[in-house]
Amino acid sequence: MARTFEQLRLEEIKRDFGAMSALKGVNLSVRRGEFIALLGPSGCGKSTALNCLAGLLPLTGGSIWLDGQRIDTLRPEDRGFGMVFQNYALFPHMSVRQNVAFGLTMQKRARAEIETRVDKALDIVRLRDQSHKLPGQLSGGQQQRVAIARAIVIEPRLVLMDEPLSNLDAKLRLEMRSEIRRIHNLIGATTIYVTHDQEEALSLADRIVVMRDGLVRQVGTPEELFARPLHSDVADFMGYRNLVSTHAGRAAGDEVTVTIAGARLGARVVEPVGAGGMVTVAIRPDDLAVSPEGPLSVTTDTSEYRGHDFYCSGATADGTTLYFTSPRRLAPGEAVRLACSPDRVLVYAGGARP
Amino acid sequence: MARTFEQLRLEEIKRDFGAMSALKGVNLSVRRGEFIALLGPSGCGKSTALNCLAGLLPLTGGSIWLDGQRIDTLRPEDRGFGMVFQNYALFPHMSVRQNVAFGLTMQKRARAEIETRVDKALDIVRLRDQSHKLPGQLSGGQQQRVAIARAIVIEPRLVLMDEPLSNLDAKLRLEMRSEIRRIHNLIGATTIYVTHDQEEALSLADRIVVMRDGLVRQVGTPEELFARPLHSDVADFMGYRNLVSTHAGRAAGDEVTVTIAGARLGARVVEPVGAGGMVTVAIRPDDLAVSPEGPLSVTTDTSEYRGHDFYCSGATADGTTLYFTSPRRLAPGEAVRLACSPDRVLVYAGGARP
Amino acid sequence: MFAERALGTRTPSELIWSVALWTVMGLFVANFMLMILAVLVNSFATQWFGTWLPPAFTTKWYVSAWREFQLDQVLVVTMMVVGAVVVISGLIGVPAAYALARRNFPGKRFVLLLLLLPLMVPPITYGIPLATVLYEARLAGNIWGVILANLVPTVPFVVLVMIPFIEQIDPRIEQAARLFGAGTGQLFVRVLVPLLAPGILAALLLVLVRTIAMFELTFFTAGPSSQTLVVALYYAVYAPGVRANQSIDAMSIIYMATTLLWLMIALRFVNPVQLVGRPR
Amino acid sequence: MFAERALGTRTPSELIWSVALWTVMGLFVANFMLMILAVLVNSFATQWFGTWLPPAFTTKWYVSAWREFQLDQVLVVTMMVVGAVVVISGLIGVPAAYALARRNFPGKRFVLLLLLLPLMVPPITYGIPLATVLYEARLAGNIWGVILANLVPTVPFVVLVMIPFIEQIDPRIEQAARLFGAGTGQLFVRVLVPLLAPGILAALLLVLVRTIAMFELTFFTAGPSSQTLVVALYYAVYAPGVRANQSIDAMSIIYMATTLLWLMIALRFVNPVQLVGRPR
Repeated sequence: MARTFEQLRLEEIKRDFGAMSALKGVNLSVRRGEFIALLGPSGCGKSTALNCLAGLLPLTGGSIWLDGQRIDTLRPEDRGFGMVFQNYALFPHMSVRQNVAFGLTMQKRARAEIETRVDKALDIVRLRDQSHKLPGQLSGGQQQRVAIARAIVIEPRLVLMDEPLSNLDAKLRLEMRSEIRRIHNLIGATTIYVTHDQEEALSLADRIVVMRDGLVRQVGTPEELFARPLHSDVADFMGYRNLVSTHAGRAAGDEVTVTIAGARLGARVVEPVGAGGMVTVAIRPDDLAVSPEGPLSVTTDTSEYRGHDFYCSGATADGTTLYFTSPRRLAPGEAVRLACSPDRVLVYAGGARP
Repeated sequence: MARTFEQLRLEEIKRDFGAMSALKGVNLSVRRGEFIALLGPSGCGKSTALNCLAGLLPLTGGSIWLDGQRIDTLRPEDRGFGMVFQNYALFPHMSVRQNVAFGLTMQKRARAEIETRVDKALDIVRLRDQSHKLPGQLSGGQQQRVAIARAIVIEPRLVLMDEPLSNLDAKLRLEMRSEIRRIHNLIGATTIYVTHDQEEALSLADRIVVMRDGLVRQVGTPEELFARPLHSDVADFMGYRNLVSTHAGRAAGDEVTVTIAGARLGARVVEPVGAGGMVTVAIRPDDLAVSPEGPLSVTTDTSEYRGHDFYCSGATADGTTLYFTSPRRLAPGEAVRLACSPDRVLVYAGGARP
Repeated sequence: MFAERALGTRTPSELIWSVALWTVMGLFVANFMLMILAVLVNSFATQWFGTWLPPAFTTKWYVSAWREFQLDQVLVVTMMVVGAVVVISGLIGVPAAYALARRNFPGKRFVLLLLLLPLMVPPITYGIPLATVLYEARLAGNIWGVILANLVPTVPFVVLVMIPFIEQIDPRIEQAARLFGAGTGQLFVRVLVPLLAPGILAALLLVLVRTIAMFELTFFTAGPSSQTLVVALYYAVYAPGVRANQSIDAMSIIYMATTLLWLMIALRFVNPVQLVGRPR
Repeated sequence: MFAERALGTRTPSELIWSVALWTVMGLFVANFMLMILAVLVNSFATQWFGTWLPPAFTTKWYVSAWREFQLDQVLVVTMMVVGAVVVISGLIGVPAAYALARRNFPGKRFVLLLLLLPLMVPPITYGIPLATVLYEARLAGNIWGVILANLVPTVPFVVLVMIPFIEQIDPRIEQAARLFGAGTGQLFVRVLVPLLAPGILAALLLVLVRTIAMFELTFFTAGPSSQTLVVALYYAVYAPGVRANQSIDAMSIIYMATTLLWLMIALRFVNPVQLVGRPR
């Protein structure tokens, strides 16, 4: 059985590549059994953090602890972690069964134990009947499942996943997403999952760690991140496509009034704002809807059918482009009014767009 | 100026590759100025149809007409169509300006006319300031815009687009989608757009042509296809993820009652069904919602956060997996009841899933 | 003969050009094959002057060539030289290629250029000074001298052939092996060597063919008892004394058959186009 | 000297192995360079016996080699032969490569194998029968014979080098050119030739180096007035009469410099690793 743990702690971990800092001091603590997503745009340091955890990259500062044991000085083969790579990284000359058995073979387990555990892992990923094929004979989704089986068969203390779904097509990605969460629930492992796709992170994770420029920007549950990103760059990344620089009025508690193209909107302060200072206002297109009485007036530009509604863009009188939704198709040039609940209008300090 | 036309007609066009038929007799008529999407899974013949239109593949049967002129016998260079390729297919050794000017240079236009028209095309795709770069120095989205400029600068009678967005990442794909529709509206060209992405087709097209196995399955507006696919395979492709085989009761007009896992649901007949015959019932996950009084009872399997709601899967008593939406997170194993408006439950003849 | 063309039907000028091209290529190939066939027929002919086929066939030229040039000893020497060259260049070349493929260091491109030199510079250029050095070190004139001289082009050859094979192995596969518990030894035995096997085989078979054919270096460094087949063939052609040309043709055939046999084996493992070049 | 390793720190046994490997490689390269340096120094030396450096330097060996071997005529012949071979193999090889790369037909792999034969089979094997055929056709013993014989390996070489360059051009680019109005002629002039230019240049430069260095075929087919540099070098070494070895070294240096100059130019256009091989 794998040794278990209560808490994984990253303490001020740093990683430089020459003059470039990929990680600038990251702190994080993970409880046993959690599913953590590291989310951020490419180059934010999320993959570097994962490679440091795996031991594939040495740290240049800080330390990593499993309860009382310091692990960042261990060689990768001594950490006992499982990893699922973006491009699967299966051994192309070994059968599915040999691939899955690799970790146990290296541990010099008895043949009978290896057989039993490999069978169980193949059952979990539903690939028992493909076990004698070579990886090259499998589809992308099946290869990904072999990679998962290879990672979980050693009953690792930690499962690391590096954008495991990014090489799959849209339909398969949805299916494998459910599959990964199902396996996580089934084996009760602790999982660290790297992705740049906010939908994936929202749907899979217990907690999301948003990273940017080698630093952690926000840690929270999917619901917290979706409804209340703490910074405007996190908001941008979480799908708040309307980001408008403007001046704020006087705040009363967390309520404030902002002016966009002459229209006054009630809003919620997320980052402290001085009265009259420059702010960034963030609104999701899905929250900004056509409403005859709405305060904002725009001229429609495009209108795209999405099934139940239309995703539209339009320009305000001062030229700001806004994205919004409409229940009916709008003609280009059509003037409409928009409204948004004050709870869904978030205000951040600083006027520059991220 | 390009010669214009009123109607493009494909009459029973066929294309065989050896023993394999890629197009089995396709009929279609397109009016000037329309934006037509050819939609279907890979291998359905949509790209073959586009290549036949362009003249890159000779027909093995049927004919193509522009009003009274038969064009399938013309060489590609004589058809005067513009085409945007999936991988851009820019000339890597020519600057952006030379790429865009290529078609006009081949037509031996005067230098001054070429300059003016190339400038105008570059303005339309917003790349005037990049005109002296080589394609290799541009991002994917910019290359795609050069390809579009190269196609529209010759003022083609028809613009053909072969999955132009499939090589771009998700965010850029959304932006270029709006861009393509904007350019279509601006220049008033007739556009035939091939894609396998139903969202793309829904949002861009005036009419969608759904193809399968070398045949046209349905032609209609995005709204028609979304709400009322005519066959169960089209429904599957349009996102009706719940496809259940069952027996139908007696139909009254287009109303019918179907039984799923013992629960009776009102439904609408789309394909004629005999009483008691096998049918396929199609429901979108977005239309199947948690409702305490609902007729269907399922045990929750997975529950994925999507932002405003949760995308869930669960199993009925007889083991059928259903996908549905819930406003709150459901715990694995939690029993819930589901309901769906009879208008959104579509019934097709035949019990086999497509 | 042609598969379907994508771009419509061909114009007459294209057709003429195409026919001309295939005719020239066909003549070229046919001429080359006929030439070899003539040698083959001649080597089995009793006599052959001005007729379409020789009046009678015999294997006596093979027997006489075998005796006259002591081909049994020559073949043994050839095998020993070639075997030693193949093994040694594999043992030095493969690890060196791994080091060069997986590490980046300043001057890597320069090292690659240096390795290319003995391959591209004709052996006759450096063969004479190399032989001089080896004679002074008392290493030439025997089989070791021949082996050492032949290693000069073959080791760089193995290195350069192996580098793309090694670069083709995804480093993530090595990382995965590490992560799942393999140390350096296990990594090599279980992952790298099996994955590189086709490349190693191809490189060594090509070294074998090249060494059989290497005339200049062997010629300069071989003594009377360390001649290989190709040197013996040369002496057969140019040594004083009158010989039937059938005897020489017989030796040519023995030599060509030896080379072709191994070449055919090598081609089972490597695509011909890939042996010659590829664009950047 | 090494860039950072991804997989943690190295163990002592890995360190030893690595040091040993680099030492062997270093010695190998150093030896090769020193050898060439010795020839270079000797060719400029008045005399050189047993000292670190010769007592005095002179260029007289170059002058005497030039006179004795009529190098002015030899160099002119070399240039004519090499120039003709380069141009002709380009004109035949590039279109043939285009046809082979863009069309699929039964037996394509067999044609590729046939083309590989003259490249892999050592020229000494087919040089003698080829010379015989050319003499009978009254084509040998003059410059045309030398050119024809040299085309036997160079045309297939150009074809095989060009195929991957052509395959690398996306057929969609050709289709786009068609669609936007280019006929076959315009397609070649405006699109294909500019895109293939680096490949054509690389292939022809390598043909040039190979032809300068091609000893066997030229040797068998050249008459007294059609000797190239490499054959003259051979005669300098083996022709009867006693000569100062400095004179031979001087010729070696002239020859090596000629080859290296072109080789260096070729390497500006092709990656050394890609010239040797690539995996399937």
